[in-house]
Amino acid sequence: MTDAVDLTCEFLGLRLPNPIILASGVIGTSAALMVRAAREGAGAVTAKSCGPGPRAGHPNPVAVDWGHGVINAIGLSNPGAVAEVALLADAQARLRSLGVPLIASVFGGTVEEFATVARIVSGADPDLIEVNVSCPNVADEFGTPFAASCADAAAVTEAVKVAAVGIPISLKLAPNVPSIGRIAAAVVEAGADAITAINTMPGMVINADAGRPVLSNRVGGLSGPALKPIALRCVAEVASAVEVPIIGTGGVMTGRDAAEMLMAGATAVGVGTAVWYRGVSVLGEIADELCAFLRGSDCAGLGDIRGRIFE
Amino acid sequence: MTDAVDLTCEFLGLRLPNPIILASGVIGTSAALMVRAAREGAGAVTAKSCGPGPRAGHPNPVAVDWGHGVINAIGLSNPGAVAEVALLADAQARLRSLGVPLIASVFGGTVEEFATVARIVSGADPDLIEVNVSCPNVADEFGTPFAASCADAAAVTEAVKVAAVGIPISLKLAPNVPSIGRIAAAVVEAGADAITAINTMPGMVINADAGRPVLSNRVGGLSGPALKPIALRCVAEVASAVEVPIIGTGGVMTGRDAAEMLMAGATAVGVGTAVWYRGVSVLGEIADELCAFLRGSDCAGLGDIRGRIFE
Amino acid sequence: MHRTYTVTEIRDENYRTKTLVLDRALIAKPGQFAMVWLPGVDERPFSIAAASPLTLTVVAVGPFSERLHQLGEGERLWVRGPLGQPFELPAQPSGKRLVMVGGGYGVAPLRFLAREALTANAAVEVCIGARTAADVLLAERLVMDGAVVRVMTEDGSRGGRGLVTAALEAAVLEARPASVYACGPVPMLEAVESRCLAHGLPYQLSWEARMRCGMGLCGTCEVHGRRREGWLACSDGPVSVS
Amino acid sequence: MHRTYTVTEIRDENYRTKTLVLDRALIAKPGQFAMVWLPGVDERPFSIAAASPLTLTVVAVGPFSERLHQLGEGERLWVRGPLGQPFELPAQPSGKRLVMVGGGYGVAPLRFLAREALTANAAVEVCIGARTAADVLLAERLVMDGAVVRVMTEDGSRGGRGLVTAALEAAVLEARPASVYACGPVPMLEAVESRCLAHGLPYQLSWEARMRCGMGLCGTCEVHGRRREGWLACSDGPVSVS
Ligand SMILES: Cc1cc2nc3c(=O)[nH]c(=O)nc-3n(C[C@H](O)[C@H](O)[C@H](O)COP(=O)(O)OP(=O)(O)OC[C@H]3O[C@@H](n4cnc5c(N)ncnc54)[C@H](O)[C@@H]3O)c2cc1C
Ligand SMILES: Cc1cc2nc3c(=O)[nH]c(=O)nc-3n(C[C@H](O)[C@H](O)[C@H](O)COP(=O)(O)OP(=O)(O)OC[C@H]3O[C@@H](n4cnc5c(N)ncnc54)[C@H](O)[C@@H]3O)c2cc1C
Ligand SMILES: Cc1cc2nc3c(=O)[nH]c(=O)nc-3n(C[C@H](O)[C@H](O)[C@H](O)COP(=O)(O)O)c2cc1C
Ligand SMILES: Cc1cc2nc3c(=O)[nH]c(=O)nc-3n(C[C@H](O)[C@H](O)[C@H](O)COP(=O)(O)O)c2cc1C
Ligand code: FES
Ligand code: FES
Repeated sequence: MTDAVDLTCEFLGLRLPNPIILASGVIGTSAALMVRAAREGAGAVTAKSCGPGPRAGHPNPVAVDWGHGVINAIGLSNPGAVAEVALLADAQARLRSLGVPLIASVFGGTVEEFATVARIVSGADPDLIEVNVSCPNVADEFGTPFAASCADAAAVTEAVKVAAVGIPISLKLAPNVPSIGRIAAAVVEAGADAITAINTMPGMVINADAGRPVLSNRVGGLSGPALKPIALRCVAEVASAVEVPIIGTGGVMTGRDAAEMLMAGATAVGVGTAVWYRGVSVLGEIADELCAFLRGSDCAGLGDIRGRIFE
Repeated sequence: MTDAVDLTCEFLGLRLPNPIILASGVIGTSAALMVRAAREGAGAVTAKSCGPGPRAGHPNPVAVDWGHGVINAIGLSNPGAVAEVALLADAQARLRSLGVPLIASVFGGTVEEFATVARIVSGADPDLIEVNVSCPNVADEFGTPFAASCADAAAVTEAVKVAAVGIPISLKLAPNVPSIGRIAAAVVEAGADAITAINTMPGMVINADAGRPVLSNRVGGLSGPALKPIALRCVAEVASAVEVPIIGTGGVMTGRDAAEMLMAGATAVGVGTAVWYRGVSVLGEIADELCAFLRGSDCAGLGDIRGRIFE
Repeated sequence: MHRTYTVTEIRDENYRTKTLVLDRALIAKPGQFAMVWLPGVDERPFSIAAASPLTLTVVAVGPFSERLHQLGEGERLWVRGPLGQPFELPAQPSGKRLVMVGGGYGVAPLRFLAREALTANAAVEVCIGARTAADVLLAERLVMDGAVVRVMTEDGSRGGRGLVTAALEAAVLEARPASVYACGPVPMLEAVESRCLAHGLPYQLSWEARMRCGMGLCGTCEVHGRRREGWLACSDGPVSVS
Repeated sequence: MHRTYTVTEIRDENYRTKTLVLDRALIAKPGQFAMVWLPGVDERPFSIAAASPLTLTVVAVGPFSERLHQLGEGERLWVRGPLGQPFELPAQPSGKRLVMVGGGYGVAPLRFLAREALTANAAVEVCIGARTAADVLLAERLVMDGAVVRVMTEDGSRGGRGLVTAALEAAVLEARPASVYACGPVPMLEAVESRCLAHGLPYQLSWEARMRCGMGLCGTCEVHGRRREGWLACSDGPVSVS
């Protein structure tokens, strides 16, 4: 048995107290909530994705638990980049004193919009900018997500990389592609410093008695337990394709799940839907459980299990 | 309340006693098992996919229940088309007397192989040939599945359509594409008579204690409950894109699930993994439950709910 | 996941409030809520007014609540829940004096709580606030349940004249309660909170907020305020325990 | 899903058979089996020889079973199960005479069944077949459990000389059993079946087959035969009840 387990996580020169990162879109809507996530034990927090202008999102129902996970079509509700940057600056000031990095998240309908939003949110000096090229909930409006094509995803990457002036960027990829490894290779070639894998998987939940889809948007993104094996496979594929660090995200509910994500090649682990199943305190609890798992496996730190499935 | 509910299902001129079809790869490995599936209540049965030559498949483990569904990488074990055609002919002779149509399933590593296999199995006079362009379990060997690209899927369709000389064909599509509707449109344009949606979703299950993927093939296909919302979304997308009948497949465990699949636009409903959860008798049980659901909803037949979400 | 319920009974509570009794139970505690979905219309949070059978008390204030009022017996609605944190009774309620303060539909969940408290032999006093006599909700039913009821109306048309906090003040001065429970509009809750703080009384408040996911994910229902920083009404609440 | 087990005790049963006692239970019935996974090696079906703690009796016949024999105390293996349909004891086993016929590792699940039957006050007689004296499995343990044991070896080096069906025949002639149970190689099962049919006895047979999914999906374990058409050993069996 190892006595001390070190959970600190080096990520692109950042030092996270632990590898558990609050995923984008889950309670990352205000400075107070992001500070709370950090206090409850997150190693870093990601803000809700923001776009060029304010969006109200879709009408209710916007999310349900369908038995093996959650489906949501919030519809990228956000106050727009200009309001967001103030919120992020407030959050960043308070998170710095807690030693917890802040990740901004941006989306757009065109390459130029992505760049504009990234330039604006850079003003809050986030530690990383996540580029949401994969949100399935606005497909009607924006067409196929940028994450579906190597060329589109690379174009967004190049534009955001320039706009972010020195702030590292992570491209958030979608699972509904034939080869996520190929997309990852394209965006890394185009300058991505990291990859976040994965966003939700597009799905539809139908209520047979009502005879219609449950979400007002009809389709939505699947997250939670059902997503985990898809996410692990995607992370392993990305890890085989590129050398950059990966934020492995999808279906992580426990410290054991987080360990699996690290074994598949992730450097840090995103946690979203677990907040529904176990409350906001799940962020610190998963970190504690991961620590216990490492101790029980005679490991001193994350490096001892990271990428283990490739050994 | 309606007294009599009629479950008979017209499919490309075939008359299925009910819309529940045994999905490919599940107990469709022998004439005796396919006859049993029909006796236990399937409205049609699909044989295990066969390719040009015999394949042993992958070493164990080849399948596990991971809590929210099953993952498998059987590896397309099959005796090869020449042996398969004898098995199919035997099955067809016995199924005809039961009034249950037989669906053959074919795969290949090249367009020519698909055509060759289809030509050979046509000898058994199956009622439909399903073209498995989407099996994720042999990707290492055959590269990205044909179902990933409109052009590849269309090329296979054209070749098989010629080889199948008069037997209708259904293209079985994969969920891990940005737009399954586009693929469906391409194969229908190329001559597909029907679409089967969907095959399994590629995933990876890791055992944290063992520090490695559970399947010997590392990655496999996800099926069962976790797949249902993905399948419903895919079926709805295909139904919006093309006019041909759809065999909606993925995560159907109950008659209610089957009703949802029909509401999403399916003409018939494939059932595979439910055989693990509820036994082979599940085929007839789902049909009975669907009947009860229709009766409880004051419907006289499948037409009353088919495509209801589009109303 | 939504379950399908059928309306079995409709009771008029006042000129703009109806109680819908549904066909089966939802295992839930007082203070919890459910998201009610009318397919093709919308989905909104409603307090559980009784759990067995599930009962909702709906004030018609806008499009959704009016659609609920249009439902007839035998018609269906869809329910997801129970959601949120419930009120908590004292560990040994028997003989304890509990004061409840309700405004608007807030009386509905308090009645569910009052009935549980009365069953456990607590002494329950309910202060009901309303604009005018016609708006007073569930007062007779609560009396029949065995609660002491004090009514306040802004125009004095029924009970005392003024805000419901005046009734709370009177109840507290009469005898120190073991705990105060309140549900109603935010200004009422803030007033109740400041009275309880002044008297050093333990209190539980059920907060209102616009809700979307109802699952503690989307952040829509955040309650902003000095005392509740980064607090979500749907998952940390609706009931806050102080 | 596989659960991780640790070997806590290893017993030598004969020159090529070991019993592995694991660190915790698997809720299972006699006749059920588990898929045992050694990561990076393979995964194979093994009968549950005892459920609490989980115990496996392994005959070294090839690469996988030899790897299991190489495991030391404290080492781990992975188990998925229980799988398959169990043996069934008579509704009122007390006082009933049950005859069991085992060949090879087949004695292991029969011992689990015998112990349950003996606990329920049945009279248990176990016929054990083997090639030679050294191959006889679990005979002493079954005697200690309270069963009557008849041994047959092909070379006569222990017990009677000949096939185990001769012992079954003798046991049946002595007194008509309430039921016959058998586990072993397919030719043995077929011989037992024809004896039971001849005597008009109810019987339950546990069948062997190559297994892959173990879940009734892949079709690999189909048992072909006149009496069992389209029958899967992993999910319809391994036990067939006639
Ligand atoms: C935890 C909780 C419990 C509730 N319980 C009840 C109850 O038991 N009975 C009852 O009649 N009402 C209850 N409500 C209020 C109810 O959810 C709706 O506000 C009401 O039905 C208004 O919808 P509408 O379309 O009819 O009116 P609208 O025109 O939408 O709104 C009328 C008023 O309701 C407010 N409102 C609108 N949407 C919401 C929302 N999603 N959540 C909260 N307030 C909103 C608006 O600010 C406005 O003041 C509860 C709300 C919450 C948060
Ligand atoms: C329901 C069931 C219960 C079993 N219980 C036990 C048990 O309690 N103890 C025990 O020692 N063995 C048991 N077996 C047999 C065991 O699964 C393996 O056959 C054995 O371990 C051989 O593997 P190997 O690599 O050591 O030898 P191999 O070289 O692979 O094979 C040796 C022999 O085993 C047979 N065999 C190979 N693979 C399988 C397979 N997947 N399933 C069945 N037979 C196979 C071969 O036909 C050959 O005759 C059981 C089998 C089944 C089907
Ligand atoms: C309610 C909800 C809202 C989300 N919003 C966003 C978003 O705005 N931007 C984004 O990149 N991902 C968003 N996601 C996706 C998550 O960040 C995450 O990638 C996904 O949910 C899988 O992880 P999980 O299973 O841990 O939730 C959202 C997820 C949920 C459940
Ligand atoms: C064990 C197993 C083997 C399968 N083999 C095949 C196959 O050979 N060909 C094929 O087209 N689909 C195959 N499939 C996919 C199923 O036909 C079906 O599309 C998928 O499992 C989703 O349906 P389900 O959730 O009802 O199982 C297989 C599925 C399983 C579980
Ligand atoms: S309504 Fe979404 S967090 Fe409360
Ligand atoms: S081993 Fe797969 S069906 Fe029995």
